[in-house]
Amino acid sequence: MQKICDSAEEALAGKTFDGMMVASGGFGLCGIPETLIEALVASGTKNITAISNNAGVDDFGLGRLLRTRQISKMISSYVGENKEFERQYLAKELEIEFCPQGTLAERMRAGGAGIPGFYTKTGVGTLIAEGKETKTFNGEEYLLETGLVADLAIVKAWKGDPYGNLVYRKSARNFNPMAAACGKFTVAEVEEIVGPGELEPDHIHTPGIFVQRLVLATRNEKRIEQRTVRTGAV
Amino acid sequence: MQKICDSAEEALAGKTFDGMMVASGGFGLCGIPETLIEALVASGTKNITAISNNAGVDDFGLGRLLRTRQISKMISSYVGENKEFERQYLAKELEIEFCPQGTLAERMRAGGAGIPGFYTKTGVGTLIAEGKETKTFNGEEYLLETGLVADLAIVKAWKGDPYGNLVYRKSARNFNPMAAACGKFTVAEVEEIVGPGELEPDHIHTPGIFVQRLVLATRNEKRIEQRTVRTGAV
Amino acid sequence: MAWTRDEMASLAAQDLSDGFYVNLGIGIPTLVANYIPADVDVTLQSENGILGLGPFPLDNEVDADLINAGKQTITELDRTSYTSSADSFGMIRGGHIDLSILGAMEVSETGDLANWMVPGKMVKGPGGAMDLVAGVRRITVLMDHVDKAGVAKFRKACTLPFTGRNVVDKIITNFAIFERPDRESPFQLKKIAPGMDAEGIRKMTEAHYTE
Amino acid sequence: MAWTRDEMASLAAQDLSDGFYVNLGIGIPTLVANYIPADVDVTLQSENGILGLGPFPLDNEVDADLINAGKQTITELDRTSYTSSADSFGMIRGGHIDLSILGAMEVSETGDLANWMVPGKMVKGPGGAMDLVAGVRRITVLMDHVDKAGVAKFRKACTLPFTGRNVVDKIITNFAIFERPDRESPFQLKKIAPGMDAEGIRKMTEAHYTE
Repeated sequence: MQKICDSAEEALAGKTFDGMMVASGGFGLCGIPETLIEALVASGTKNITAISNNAGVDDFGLGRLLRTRQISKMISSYVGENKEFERQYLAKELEIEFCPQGTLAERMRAGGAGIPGFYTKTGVGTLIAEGKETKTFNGEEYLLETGLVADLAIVKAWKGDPYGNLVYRKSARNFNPMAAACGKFTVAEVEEIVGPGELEPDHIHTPGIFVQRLVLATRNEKRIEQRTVRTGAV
Repeated sequence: MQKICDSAEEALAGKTFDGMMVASGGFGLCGIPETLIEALVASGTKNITAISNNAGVDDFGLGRLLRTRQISKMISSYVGENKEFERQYLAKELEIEFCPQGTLAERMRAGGAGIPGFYTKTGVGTLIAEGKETKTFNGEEYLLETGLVADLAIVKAWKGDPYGNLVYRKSARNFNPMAAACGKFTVAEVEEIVGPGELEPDHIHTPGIFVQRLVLATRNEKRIEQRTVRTGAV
Repeated sequence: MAWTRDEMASLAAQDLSDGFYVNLGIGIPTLVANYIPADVDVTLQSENGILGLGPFPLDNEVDADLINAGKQTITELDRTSYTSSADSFGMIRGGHIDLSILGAMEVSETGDLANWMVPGKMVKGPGGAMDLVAGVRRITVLMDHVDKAGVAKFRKACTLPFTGRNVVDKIITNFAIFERPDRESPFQLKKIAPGMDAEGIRKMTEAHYTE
Repeated sequence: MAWTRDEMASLAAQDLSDGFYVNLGIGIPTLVANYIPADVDVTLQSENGILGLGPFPLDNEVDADLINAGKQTITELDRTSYTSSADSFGMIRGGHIDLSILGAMEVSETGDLANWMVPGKMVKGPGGAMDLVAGVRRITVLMDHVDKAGVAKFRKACTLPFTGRNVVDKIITNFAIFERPDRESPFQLKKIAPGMDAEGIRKMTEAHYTE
């Protein structure tokens, strides 16, 4: 069992195909698998359905794959920061399935946990409910939402060990644990590879069973969308 | 906001009533809220429906509440280690709702996460499916299981801080995070109370929002059911 | 004289009780954090997985791994914990958050909220707003009383697609405050901005409410 | 001569592939851990929240906070991680575990499994068995070929309440091994214990199988 790969290209080798569904971790540009996105660009894989909370910006994050027209559909909660996305969407070159953020997180978790459907109050009586089954529990109406399983999941973690155990840092955790779990095949890029036993077993966020391949991240730009500071006087 | 109580009695004060539903963390006798169970015995609360994976043993764990006949119904996956349980059950003094272990864990998680129902393959075609709705996803049949919300949850953690943030230790985690989340009111007993900021934010298992009161555990017997050792020669 | 954005935020902050867990939406609601009374302990949640939001960082504290749901850099506190997005929305959907304060395009007299899309314009998506209004125990809306064309935003019915139905408990506009005791009751006019009067408010409001 | 419990465990261990994640049931299946080939890296899971089970502890290593699903004290390894029970069963239900090896009271010729209750006797509950058979990719059963009364346990149909329907892929008894390539196919007799023959196996087996 050897999970660590020498490069992102090697980590994706044999695991990409046209028309595939790819789940990606990250919220905005925080905790996104920058290195693996670039490798996916290089792979030339086409017609991707991407499950990701956001769509990156024009030249960064999933925006990189939109620019190359490798994505044909997004399942996302919010895509506001990307002009190229807007252009393709308005030109009907790109399909979008909007999903409320909590519903998206839960659909990914459900897919990873073998739950094909669950009920939620989120979106009842809105456009999101169109075409979806509803059911009443205790006099209240709920929507049926389905679990999501991706052909490939790409995630970014802070530290990883040779068994694929992952630890995330602060709010860069976000969608990464669910992405890792909902992939039929999951590749993680990490800022640091540590030795066996170096991660405290009680602190591991994603157990190695969810990670098939691991690679040291070579891109850790971590671009900030809204740099907001206070003055020292406070 | 003051969550830390001086005693387990104080921690449960005003939060118990006859006929209530109580969720308890623990697997077997591991990670059970020993101190709070004793306080619940002392409270004299009757007709409790207890959500707990197991029923303790005759003189320990939830067995203490069975002995005093304070529990009228259990929702559990396995109750094999308790003779008094067996006697009451065969005499029809006690009701039991058997729930597969993974379904029980998920029902508690769902209750805590506002999900009133979810589908699972577990139990399809068995006695567990009796009276439950089924639904087909991708040609396979699944059972509808419901979320569980308890009036009170009692949990055991290793460390807790004044904000109610909890950290569990090794396999004593088990059902405790879900119990904490599924309680309308949750009381945690901890082996150690630490100061604000002493728990690393990335390591907290149960965020303080799920814990309304916290007490230093005075009972940490941690009885072992199957002490199994190997010889040093290995 | 209409209330300023800061005054609206300050008015919203008066509803914060000790021990509350609160989610503040993007925009004016973010300002509420500046007006939390000193004697009230409030924990702010951000749906991207942070319980216990700290203030914006000093210039040398900026950390790209630490942003709020508005993608702004923030800091942590001694109470902070991080979770996955699934667990974060578990808090929201499960009714563990006491109050959310959100912006709105329109609110109907029955508490319907519209704040996520305008037909014909580029749709950016609901983000976490639908989850918040469906799950959080109490919803306060902060919005201008009328839009740029002078049209009332507190209406008989929403003209824009819903974020949620019958989910709003309190509305604070730059002109007035409306509130209702429960979701079966009509809204009541509770407070009027200085220099405005009840009659003026009524003229600028399409919704039915009590006084 | 029938296989011993250890020989059955050893035979089951031959199916372990490098990199497998495996859940071992209580009883004979636990013995499989002793026969994992040295060149095969296997990670054992215990459904109470442990991925990466270590051996039983030395006397001075016993830790009450560290038990397996059989409530036995165990140890951790350099790969170990702990999770909640919900996340642990997420691994199981989600199909992330490659193989589970379980005991059984009865198996039917269509792969139905009964191993959790006997009507009229005190019912202890299904524990995690129903979750395991529903979620794990491949299920191997270890059981005696006949019960104490000499009645075949590999049967046309189960007489006891099901743990799962059409869930068993391989059966290792003390007399023989049966296996099927997929869950639409019948079981095939693959191996016979030394000193037994195919005719003898057929006489002691109620189930239909191919040879």
